Amino acid sequence: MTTIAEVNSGNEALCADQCMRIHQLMVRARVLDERMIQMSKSGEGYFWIGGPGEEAFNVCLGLQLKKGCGPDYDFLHLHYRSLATLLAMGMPMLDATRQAAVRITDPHSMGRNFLGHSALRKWNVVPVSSVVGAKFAMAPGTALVQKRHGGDGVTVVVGGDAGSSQGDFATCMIWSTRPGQELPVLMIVTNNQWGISTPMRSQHSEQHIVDRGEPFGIPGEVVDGNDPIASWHALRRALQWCRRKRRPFMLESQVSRLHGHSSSSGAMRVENEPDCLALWETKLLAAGVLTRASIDELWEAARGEAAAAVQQALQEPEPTPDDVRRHTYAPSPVDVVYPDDYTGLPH
Amino acid sequence: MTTIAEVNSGNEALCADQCMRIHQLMVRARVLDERMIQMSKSGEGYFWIGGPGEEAFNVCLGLQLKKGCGPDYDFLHLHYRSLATLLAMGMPMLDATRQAAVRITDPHSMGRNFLGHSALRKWNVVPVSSVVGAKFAMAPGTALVQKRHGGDGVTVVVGGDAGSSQGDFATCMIWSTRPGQELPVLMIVTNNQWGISTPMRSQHSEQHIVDRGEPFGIPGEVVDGNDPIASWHALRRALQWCRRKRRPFMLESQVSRLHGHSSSSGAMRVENEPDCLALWETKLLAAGVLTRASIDELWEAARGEAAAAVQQALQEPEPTPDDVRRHTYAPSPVDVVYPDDYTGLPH
Amino acid sequence: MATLVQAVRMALHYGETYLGVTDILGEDVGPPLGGVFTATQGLETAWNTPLDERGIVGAAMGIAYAGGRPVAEIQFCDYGFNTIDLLKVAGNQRWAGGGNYEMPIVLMTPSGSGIRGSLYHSHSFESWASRLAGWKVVMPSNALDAYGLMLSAIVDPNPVLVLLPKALLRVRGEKLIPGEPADPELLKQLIDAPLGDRTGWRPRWPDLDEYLVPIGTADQVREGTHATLVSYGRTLPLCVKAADLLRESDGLTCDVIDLRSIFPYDWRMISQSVLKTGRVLFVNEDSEVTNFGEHLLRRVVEEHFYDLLARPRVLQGQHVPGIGLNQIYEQNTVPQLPHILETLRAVATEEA
Amino acid sequence: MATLVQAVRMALHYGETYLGVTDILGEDVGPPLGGVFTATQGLETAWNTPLDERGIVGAAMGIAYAGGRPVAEIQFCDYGFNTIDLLKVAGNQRWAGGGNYEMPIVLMTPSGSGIRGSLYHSHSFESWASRLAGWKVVMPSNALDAYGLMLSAIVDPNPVLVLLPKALLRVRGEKLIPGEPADPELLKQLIDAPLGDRTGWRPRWPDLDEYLVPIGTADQVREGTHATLVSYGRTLPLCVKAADLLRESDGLTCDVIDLRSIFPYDWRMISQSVLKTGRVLFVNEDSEVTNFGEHLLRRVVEEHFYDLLARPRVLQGQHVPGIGLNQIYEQNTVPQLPHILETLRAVATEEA
Ligand SMILES: Cc1ncc(C[n+]2csc(CCOP(=O)(O)OP(=O)(O)O)c2C)c(N)n1
Ligand SMILES: Cc1ncc(C[n+]2csc(CCOP(=O)(O)OP(=O)(O)O)c2C)c(N)n1
Ligand SMILES: [Mg+2]
Ligand SMILES: [Mg+2]
Repeated sequence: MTTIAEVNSGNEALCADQCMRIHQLMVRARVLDERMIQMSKSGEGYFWIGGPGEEAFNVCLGLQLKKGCGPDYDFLHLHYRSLATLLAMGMPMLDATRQAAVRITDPHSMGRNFLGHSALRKWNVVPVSSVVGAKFAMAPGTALVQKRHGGDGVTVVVGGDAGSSQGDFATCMIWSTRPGQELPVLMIVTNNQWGISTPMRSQHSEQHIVDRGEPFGIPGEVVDGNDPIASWHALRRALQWCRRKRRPFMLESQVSRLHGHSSSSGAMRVENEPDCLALWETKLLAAGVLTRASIDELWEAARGEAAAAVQQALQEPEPTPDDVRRHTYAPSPVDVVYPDDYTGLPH
Repeated sequence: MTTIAEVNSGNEALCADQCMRIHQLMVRARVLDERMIQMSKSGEGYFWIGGPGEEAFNVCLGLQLKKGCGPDYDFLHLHYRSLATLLAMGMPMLDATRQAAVRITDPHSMGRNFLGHSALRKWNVVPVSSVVGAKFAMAPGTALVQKRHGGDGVTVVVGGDAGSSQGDFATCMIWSTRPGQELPVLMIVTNNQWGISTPMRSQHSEQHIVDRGEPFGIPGEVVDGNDPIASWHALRRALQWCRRKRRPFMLESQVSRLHGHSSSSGAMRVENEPDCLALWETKLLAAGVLTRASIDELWEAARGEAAAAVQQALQEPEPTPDDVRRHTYAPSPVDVVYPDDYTGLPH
Repeated sequence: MATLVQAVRMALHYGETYLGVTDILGEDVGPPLGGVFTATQGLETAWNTPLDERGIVGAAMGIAYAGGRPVAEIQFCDYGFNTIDLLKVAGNQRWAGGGNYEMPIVLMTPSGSGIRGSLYHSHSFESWASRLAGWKVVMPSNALDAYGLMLSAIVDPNPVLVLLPKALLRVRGEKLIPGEPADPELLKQLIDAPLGDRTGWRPRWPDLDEYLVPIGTADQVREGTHATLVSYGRTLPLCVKAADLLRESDGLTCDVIDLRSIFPYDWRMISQSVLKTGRVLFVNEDSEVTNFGEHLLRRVVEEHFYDLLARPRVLQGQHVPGIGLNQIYEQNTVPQLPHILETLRAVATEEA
Repeated sequence: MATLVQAVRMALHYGETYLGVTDILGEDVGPPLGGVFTATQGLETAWNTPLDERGIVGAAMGIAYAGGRPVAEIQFCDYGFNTIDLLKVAGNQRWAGGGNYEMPIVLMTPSGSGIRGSLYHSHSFESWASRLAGWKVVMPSNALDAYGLMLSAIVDPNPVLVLLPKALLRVRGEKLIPGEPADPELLKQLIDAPLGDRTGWRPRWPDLDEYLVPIGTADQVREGTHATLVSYGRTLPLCVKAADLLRESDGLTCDVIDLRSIFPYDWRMISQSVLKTGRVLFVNEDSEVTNFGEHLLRRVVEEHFYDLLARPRVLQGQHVPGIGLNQIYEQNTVPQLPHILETLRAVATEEA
């Protein structure tokens, strides 16, 4: 099958190997999210939020990042729907199911935070906070260090459409374009047209959110996030701009929200939005890159992998009462009360 | 002299009577601000902040407002440099000097707040807060009531260039352009190129601040705020747009800051910025609308008026310890502890 | 019997029908959702805002300045911390402006733990809020009080913060709201939006009556002599349970006071009870450094130090950065029934 | 002898020279002004930001994530109230992220009354700040402590808030900062920017030494037996004066403790002193409902209730929406020397 060299979308193309790699990651992300939705309903987990419908775009992002620790690498201020990005970067499913199962082994939060609230120092994934907007205020800071440090590391900040209403979105644009101090920030908006139950169009008159970059000289692009080929190239251009020009870029990805907002709203599958994965499979089938059988096999394998990741996580220990205070403070040589960590009120 | 019908500036003109009226108000504002600067240095007052350099624009604003109480009239979220606007609306000098002298008779704040922090319910002047930005979050609220109420009352919100960095500035744009719910807000930026000691150009890459309205479909105009004729007409167009279309408009007025930021930075006269009043007098002299003698007379009269306003204020009573808590609460029929006002901790 | 959240909804209906409420605004409060907890379903004046808490508070203030009477919602109090400057302005504008303007806004927001909410759906807000001079702050622990406090909040011409205990929103009241049908199923049919498509749905409101819980009045929900127990919100029913258990097990009886109004608070009721019992325990789930319960303790020490028979106590949440999702975290971060019972017993039995 | 604000400036110079400070950022902190109180004049890494406190705090956090060590300034603490959500994130990110990241930021901001600052240049911030789990909070009352606390704040890998008492910024210290010239005129010539044009000016820094005031250590500035007096910031020198006056007038002596570190606080020193004197007064100027002094009182009641000889007290600012500009307001809103003296005398002399 891999004799087919390229797959096309409009004027753009992607080599078949890459297409298959993207497809496999999309399947794994979708299967994992669906399995974690189950967890939230069965009591194996308490809560689900994730990215079904964003896999095409998010996988392409994950595959093009410069992964590592420190200012030589990309800094990531992710969204709570960025699961596919992390899988594409190489995160094992287990590190998601551990968080879904609120285990002490959860590398993102020790079973403390909601699913999708990632934190991985080894890959510059700064802790995702539930506070919509906050990351847009922080992103210029990581980018500033990167700019000063040299190299081609950039800062990527990903948020939703509704979240662009927060003043911090403007803060990010202003701070990234201070004259002579422009910063390599890639501002990504995954526009699924919804903020929980509120349609984007009921609250926002901007034709495209990226239009807001124009007055600041921030170039922008709107991309069909359901199309992996378009997404791949839009991300390639955007990242290249930031890496080379050391200036901001804004990318708006039109995506679907296939299971509603979160488990709080039921996480039922919606029927009226395009499914990037189904579309991609249709395309790859038509292009002869994949067969029905090879697709089924992939899904099967992903399901097995997800099941194992859930099973493994559920066997791992939960926190104990002693864990409540852990990591409140980093050890400090200049603190006589908390030289190590927090141990309750001063005594 | 009033046989001269009009004065021109570029393609625009203003009738001589209006020009004289504007001039007189500018002189009164300038003289009063200068006198209040003296107060801050002599100990007659504690603090000065004001609008020398903004008189041309601010007077034109004050003269075109729909003055009154309630949603039929314009709501004003003013800047702390809006003295000339208030004088143009008819505020007596005494109501400024009372605040400068921190008397209990100060109608804006009972001697509590800094100069320029106005509050006049009779004219819909909502209390100016020192918190730069906050007014931009509030302005859509007054405008929403006006829109619903009908009529042609609009909301005018005035802030500085540096203050546009606050997220609330974006909030105002977003909330004023919700699809189908557009609001009659006139956003005015008095751009003096400074935030205390920080040049606008060191922090902002937007060519014009009003460009930020474009993505939201908010029309904008930049006007030479040192030119009363240009200011008059720009304000006329802007207010008319808001009154008739019931939609937002943004106006950026390029003004001078002739005495630095405030008494905290010395309030010394700067020499390198255009003085709208001097320019205007030159123009009106050249046009034959005023004579040197008539100008001198006006200044003399204004100085006398200001001196009297200071003297009167200084004779008025100061607050007493009993005033500390007054007006913490409005009387409430449903509060058993504070049916009237705050009387200390519950007892 | 209505749930607490139904009571809030009915109060808002009463408010927009009879008390001049002009706007109920917030994220997802309008159709189709009617609030993430259903508090605003079917209301005439409810509308959705952008995802912008500063805009919500600011707009409410502006609406009030122009003569409207808004009820604004912060979806979770956890997301109100970027608006504290605006809340301060709302609280100080009348004072700062020498009495020029009133500020009749109601801000309502779910507060506290108990719904497995992890860090950002478990915060308490009352200790922060109690510092906002110029504001009044109330927190009901049952449906009827929610109705009565909400109406008072609406009527009061000052900014009033209504904290809704998340954990109790779906708890049914024991007392009827004046006008509500006694059958909860019927009530549900009348005023709860159906699942699925709601485009054609309209609520059928019962014919409700005015019922005001005056601001500043607490409710004494148990009477006793061995100790005074003061709480509000989620921990209030736990305190009642603890007091009942202590009576059963040890024969010790307590005054249990539901504060309801956090500022101003019903000092007279607290004071009289402490004078009677000489022993007092304040319980809340907010974190323990600079906690509103510590303020109440200070008042007791200030006015009743020499009346106390035993060390007065405050039981609070831990001073940690958040409440973790795994229930081990939550159970060991904020007071639960066993902690309350144990501390109450200690207060009631400590040798003087 | 350096003023407090000069000490801060020297600490920042030491920090950027020897302790890895990468950025000193805030409104007007860079050239030409170097801060509205001159705290950042002549520093290598100081730069001006947009007028956006959320951006300032957010950028500092980002810089720290990427390995920098920023010192951020909020020009007046009064303007920090729209950043409390970010401060919370800064304080909870390590805990929430299971220890993935440190957050070595210093946030400095002038706090408190005493410069005729009206509503928005007179706020106190420590009661709010003490509620921010994950943060450390310090407040010097003299130049040497300002230097030593600032260095510790820089070295500490956690977020540290340095509150600078506005009223004391221009007060000269009584002890030399290690390395500073003894002659204040000389120091001024070396490190204060000239009035007028500063384009050619460069500071000539004295050769300073490291001096750390460990976080969590208070300073006992007076010793006595009749009462314990605990304060910090603007009211600390007033407390010293009150204690001295009381000794002169009544022959009563007090322990006066300069807390310096608000969280964590030096509980051992407070506790030992209270054990010795049995009488305690906490003084601060923050407003009186849910005040950090009430927390300290609660700790005393919790651990020393039966050791107390007299009712413990907290003297605080009034619960009003602001401090008015006319000095009648200010004098009657926050504690002044006569109030402190009177209350101290009452504590020290109350019959047990
Ligand atoms: C500051 C803040 N306010 C409210 C919320 C509650 N909330 C969580 S997600 C969400 C909607 C976000 O919509 P959008 O930004 O479009 O992202 P999406 O979920 O659609 O990906 C809201 C209101 C929050 N997390 N943070
Ligand atoms: C939120 C906030 N931060 C800081 C300040 C302190 N401050 C007062 S005025 C000012 C500069 C304002 O500049 P600009 O908005 O351009 O108005 P201008 O004074 O130039 O008219 C600053 C930083 C403030 N008042 N509010
Ligand atoms: Mg969305
Ligand atoms: Mg300016």
